[in-house]
Amino acid sequence: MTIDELRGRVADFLATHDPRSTDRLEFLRARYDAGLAWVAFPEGHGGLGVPQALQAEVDRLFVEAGAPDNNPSANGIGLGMAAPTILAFGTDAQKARFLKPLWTGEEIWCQLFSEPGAGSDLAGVATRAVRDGDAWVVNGQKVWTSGAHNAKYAILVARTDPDQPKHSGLTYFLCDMTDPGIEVRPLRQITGEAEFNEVFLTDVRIPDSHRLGEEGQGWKVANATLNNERVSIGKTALRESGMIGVVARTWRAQPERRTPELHDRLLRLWVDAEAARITGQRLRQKLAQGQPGPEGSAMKLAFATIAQQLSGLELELLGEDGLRYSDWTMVRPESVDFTGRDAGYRYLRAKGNSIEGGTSEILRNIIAERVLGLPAEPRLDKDVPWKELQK
Amino acid sequence: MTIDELRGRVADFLATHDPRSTDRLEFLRARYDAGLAWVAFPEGHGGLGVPQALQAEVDRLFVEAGAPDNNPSANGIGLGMAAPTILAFGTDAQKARFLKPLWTGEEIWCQLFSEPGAGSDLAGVATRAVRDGDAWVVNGQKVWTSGAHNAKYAILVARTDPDQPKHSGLTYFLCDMTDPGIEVRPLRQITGEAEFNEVFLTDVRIPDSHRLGEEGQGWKVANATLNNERVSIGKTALRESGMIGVVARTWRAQPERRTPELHDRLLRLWVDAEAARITGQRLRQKLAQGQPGPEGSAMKLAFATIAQQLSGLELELLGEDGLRYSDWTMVRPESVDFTGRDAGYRYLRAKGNSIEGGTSEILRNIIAERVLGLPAEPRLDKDVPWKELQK
Amino acid sequence: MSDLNLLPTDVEDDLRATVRDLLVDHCELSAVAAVYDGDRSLVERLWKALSVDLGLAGLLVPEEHGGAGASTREAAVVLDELGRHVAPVPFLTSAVVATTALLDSDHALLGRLATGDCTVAMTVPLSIELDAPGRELASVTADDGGRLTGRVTSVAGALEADVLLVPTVDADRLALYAVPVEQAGVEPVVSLDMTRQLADITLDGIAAELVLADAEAAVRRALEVGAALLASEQAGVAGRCLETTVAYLKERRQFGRVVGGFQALKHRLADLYAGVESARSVAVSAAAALAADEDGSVATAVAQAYCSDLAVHAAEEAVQLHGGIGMTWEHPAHLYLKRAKADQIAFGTAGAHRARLAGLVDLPPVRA
Amino acid sequence: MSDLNLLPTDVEDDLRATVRDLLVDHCELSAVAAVYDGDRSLVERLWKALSVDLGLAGLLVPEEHGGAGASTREAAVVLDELGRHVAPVPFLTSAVVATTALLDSDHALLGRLATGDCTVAMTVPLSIELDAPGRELASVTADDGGRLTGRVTSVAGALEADVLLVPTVDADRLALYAVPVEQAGVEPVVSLDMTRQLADITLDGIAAELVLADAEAAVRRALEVGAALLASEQAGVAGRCLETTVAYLKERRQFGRVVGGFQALKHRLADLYAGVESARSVAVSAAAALAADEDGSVATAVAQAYCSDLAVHAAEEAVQLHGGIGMTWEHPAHLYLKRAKADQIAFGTAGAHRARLAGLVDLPPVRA
Repeated sequence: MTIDELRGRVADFLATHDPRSTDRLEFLRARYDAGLAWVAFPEGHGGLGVPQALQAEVDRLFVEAGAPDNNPSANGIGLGMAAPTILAFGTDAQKARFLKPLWTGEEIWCQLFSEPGAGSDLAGVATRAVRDGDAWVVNGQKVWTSGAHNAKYAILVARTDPDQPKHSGLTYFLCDMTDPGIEVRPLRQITGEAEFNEVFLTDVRIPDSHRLGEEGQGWKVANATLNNERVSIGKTALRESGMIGVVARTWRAQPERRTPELHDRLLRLWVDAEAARITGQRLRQKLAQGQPGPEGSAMKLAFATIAQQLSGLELELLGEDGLRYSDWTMVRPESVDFTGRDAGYRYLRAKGNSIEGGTSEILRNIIAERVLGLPAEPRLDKDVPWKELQK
Repeated sequence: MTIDELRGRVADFLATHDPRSTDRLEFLRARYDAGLAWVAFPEGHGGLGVPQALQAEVDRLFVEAGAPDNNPSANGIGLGMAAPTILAFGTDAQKARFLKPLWTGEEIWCQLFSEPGAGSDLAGVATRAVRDGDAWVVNGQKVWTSGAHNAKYAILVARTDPDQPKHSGLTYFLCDMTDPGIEVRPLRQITGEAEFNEVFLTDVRIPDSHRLGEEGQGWKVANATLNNERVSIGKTALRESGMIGVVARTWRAQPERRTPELHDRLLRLWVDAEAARITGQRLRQKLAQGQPGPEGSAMKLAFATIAQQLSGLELELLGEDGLRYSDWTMVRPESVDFTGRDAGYRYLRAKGNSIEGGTSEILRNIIAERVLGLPAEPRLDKDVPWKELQK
Repeated sequence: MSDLNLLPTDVEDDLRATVRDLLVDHCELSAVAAVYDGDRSLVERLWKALSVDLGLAGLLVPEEHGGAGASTREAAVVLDELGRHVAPVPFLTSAVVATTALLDSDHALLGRLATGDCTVAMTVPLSIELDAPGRELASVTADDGGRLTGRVTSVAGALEADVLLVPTVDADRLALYAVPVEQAGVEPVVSLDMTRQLADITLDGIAAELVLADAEAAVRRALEVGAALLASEQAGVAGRCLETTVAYLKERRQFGRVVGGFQALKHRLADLYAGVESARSVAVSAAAALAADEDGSVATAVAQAYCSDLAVHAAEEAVQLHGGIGMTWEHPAHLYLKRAKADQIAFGTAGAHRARLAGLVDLPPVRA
Repeated sequence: MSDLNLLPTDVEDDLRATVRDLLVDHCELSAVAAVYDGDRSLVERLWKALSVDLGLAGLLVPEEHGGAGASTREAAVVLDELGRHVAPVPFLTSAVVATTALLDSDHALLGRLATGDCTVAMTVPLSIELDAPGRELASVTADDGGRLTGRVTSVAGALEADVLLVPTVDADRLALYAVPVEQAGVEPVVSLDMTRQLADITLDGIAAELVLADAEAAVRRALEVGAALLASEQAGVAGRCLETTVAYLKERRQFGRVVGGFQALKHRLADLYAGVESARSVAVSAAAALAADEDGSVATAVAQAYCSDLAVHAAEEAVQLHGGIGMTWEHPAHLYLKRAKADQIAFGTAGAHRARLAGLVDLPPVRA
């Protein structure tokens, strides 16, 4: 399909679904059915099987027409991680059941992967799923679950066979978050807020039809999910977007707090941020020509380092004002803005940038091993039954 | 012995050996025989078995009297490494034969430890020593030998049993550097100079009486030697001694080259150098109360980092002058001054500070494992016969 | 410069053990965290135990005023331990800064400070730089009748104080007045570091007692001593961060191995160890230099320039190397991070101390 | 700002392959090292192969003057490869800086440059900063008869040049004269980087030809293009240092393991990889920005500020991670270290470029 044909499809759709007079949800469902939701997905599942590169133009045309969007920021895990994994590993029935309400935002998703004992080492999950007839009974504790209190469904990794080595005994499920065995507790962070949750699963029942991929294939499926997380390198960024923009504005606004050493540190970070921006641009141009690789890890690494250094510098620049904080009250924010609230919040929140979505240490391993081809770490846990490993 | 008694001994000695009229060598030999050479050594071997802390006072009295010294800088390896090892592991005959001419400087020593394939991993030495009657026949190649062309003797580690695991098959020897099988070739460094040598050993014969310690005990003996190297944390340093002094003087002399960023970098390094100086002082006060530990590794680490950063900064500060070098001609310097020659030389020479005498990487391992008690690196080479290891 | 003794004396070792025992028993980190949610019950209880029961309030007060007549060396030991426990007590502000400011005054307050009967705070912003001009040191004015008017923001120790020691400016002389805290407007500030919570002070024509008419030297000396000893607190914060991180990484397993065995982390911890040892050394050196009255300004500048950033680095490494758990409220790492970051700004940033050092050691900046 | 294409075109890929093939064959690192001992036989041979045989001398010369009419993008590709091989040729000085300075002049020299018939060096110190005042750009004076008198130190490319392009200052106008090199005093300098050996130039009342009467813009443009493209050389140096270090550490065994498997080194190499990728990106971006005439000054400042230090860091890491062998003369690591360090100073240090950037992007320094 050429881009002009695609434009024609959008025009046809808009001609029959006037955004101004059509109900929002009805409009979104119809857009999905027309294959104009995520155009790279196959026909019948919200797409037309055309190259991903064409998505931007379709989105642009809908925005131009004043169409409602599916509020993607409210369902980041669903759209960015659950959907591509369901598409890749799901049965036809699963795709038919889950993808449409996911895309329209009717069903919000969250992720039940990390556990207190399985952070960087995701394959170490201890949450157990035991088969019981046509269903699985799940018990365990998950952590770092954002949006769990709003989610209808979760992608879940659980251990189904403790006699297997750790990577082989895992299975991937689609878990109903309204199950009575699910308890969601807010997990307060160093900012004072509870952006994430702990999730306790007690005899949660999941029908076997909600298993994604084969039994024991959970590690492979989970990796597909995580790759989607890590290669996400964002959209074209403008110069001085993100943390550098915030701190540069503080600099411009506070001439009396400037010192020569802060000036040079700020300039260094400005250069680093600009270099990261340009490097991201170059990587995106490369990706447009081929497959995403592990190179994106370097971008995330740089992003975290720069954000942390900048937000630390900002407090020094502010001096006395940097000693003050907005509010320690424990709240559950609906959305997270790394550069929002006040400078103290930015400083504390940025500490998470090098932990969430792959710690900087794990990213360095990935670069060293997958990009540079250096030897993997010596491991002693790969061939031993999981139950025999020292925890 | 009290310090006053010791002072009396010195006075008595000086009364009978007038430094102005006594031949230099005769004076030094007599001082050795009087136990006033290295006073902590036992009687009969140049000392009186008194605490090391008293050495400084004895040296001061001799300097005050205008006595000749044993030119210690010309025999650093002998005095700092060979002598304590011979004292600890030598037979009476070895101590009697070697310590006196070593201390007087009549016999200069060098060190034949490192090899091209055994740098940080000293236990990997491949130089072979094969027993032949009452002697050993040695073949192999050593490297990073300073002073080999001036040395009469060397401390040498060689492999005597390749069927043993790598640490168990080594033996330690005292090697005559005038043996016809020894070839010394200058090893040119990035400065242009050849401060070190490569030493090729071809059928070098060493009498078994020059073996130090038991056969197969070479690793233990060598470690005693290396600990003497690594805990050496120098004498009380004055503020702005070493590289920081040089660069601070350059700063004061070149007002027109100053920039705000260089200023702050210089101040950071001034603080680091001062912190290292004070830390060294504190460590020396601690050592005066007890045994040297691995903590000195942190001092060497800091010294290297600071010298490298300072010398790099100096070239930037000099700008155009930093683009010029004194002389690339290959020479064999008699002594080395890290802060000598020109700024370009200082920059290049300082690169060696984090390699020689234990790389900074090895020092970090030592701190992590021996000071902080973190687990050692996984090793696969400890229990396998040396000859079966992949080289 | 002679070689100052940088090792603890027996007296200092005993003092450390005593303070540590008390803190281990009475300064649980969960209670410290509670101050962020407004429960400051620990503060008064702990400060009473330290100041009165142990008598630390009078550590620096001369014996003739009933104090212990100790030196900055002993106070540094206390601050090191307080830092290790992020203890939310006004030792630095009252027993060090305010006490030092009063030393030349012979004022009765010294006796009350010594017994722990009275806690004092000098009203300067915590972020004040040592070479701040007089008008920044003193933003309050006194009229002829000794009535004070003005506002000082971000004052540490004021919430715990009974008496405020107020620097005032008048023509170009700096004076020091004492005001009972009840008479001042004291407005608590939501602070980055709630374990040293700040307050904004408003003085609205309040009658005050003149303590020192020509106080600039005393005030500057108090700030310098405060800055020098803050370095020991920072060294304590850093040391504790290193210890708890090493301990955690010896337990935590991932990928079938103890995480502390991964070499990249080992090397970072080795570097951090080296930094912490240096921090301790320069902190002790500053305290010793002030005690011996030898080159104290350089030692203070070095200690602050080094320890301010090192403590932040140590706390940041602690958060990072604890992984996700270090980002949670329930783990105490954040208490150290916030203290370290606020301490970095207290009495001026490391950059400010370096700039001051430049003048002290003849490393002049770019010629104008 | 539109999104510049940061990926190589097919033409650029072909150019890179051609240059690389030639360098692999004709620029052995042992021959490069020989220039330090005075054997410069490689220089002329290699430059002839590149400039005449491959026609690179005329890469930036417009087609109407017989050149290739290529842009800074293609020149950046060449410099990246030259950096990878620390090639001791005057491409940057003649084919980039001198050529760019002449672009507006329509002078016959352009034609001679295009054929490789003539190599030109502009007489400024290699360390010249882009915003240096006119009197530093031009220390030579011209009399009314066009006779030049003065001295310029530390000039790169002069030893290889046939013609010197001399900026002169006269009242407050900057002019550009051409002088055959034989008529100038050219004194070789023992240089930190002998692969770009400097010379001191003395002009002693030499008759010269006026090339551009009002040359300040041309000279500044030439320096900016030189600085921007130097970033590609630096990225090449850094990239090669990373590659050879990774390759060495995959082979080298110590403690029974491949050294490149030790995690502390893996993490350093990962960080270095990220740095090298960024260096490449900003270097390409600067070349592309100049080619498109879009915001070239900011892109140049960013590229120099980033690549100058990164290349030094990469070369220093290469020396360190090669262990002892990297400290030896026989290993080529030192050639890269010396080039990287000299490049850091060339056209101003990273700090100078940051200071320049501050003015370009509205991040003003401390108010006077």
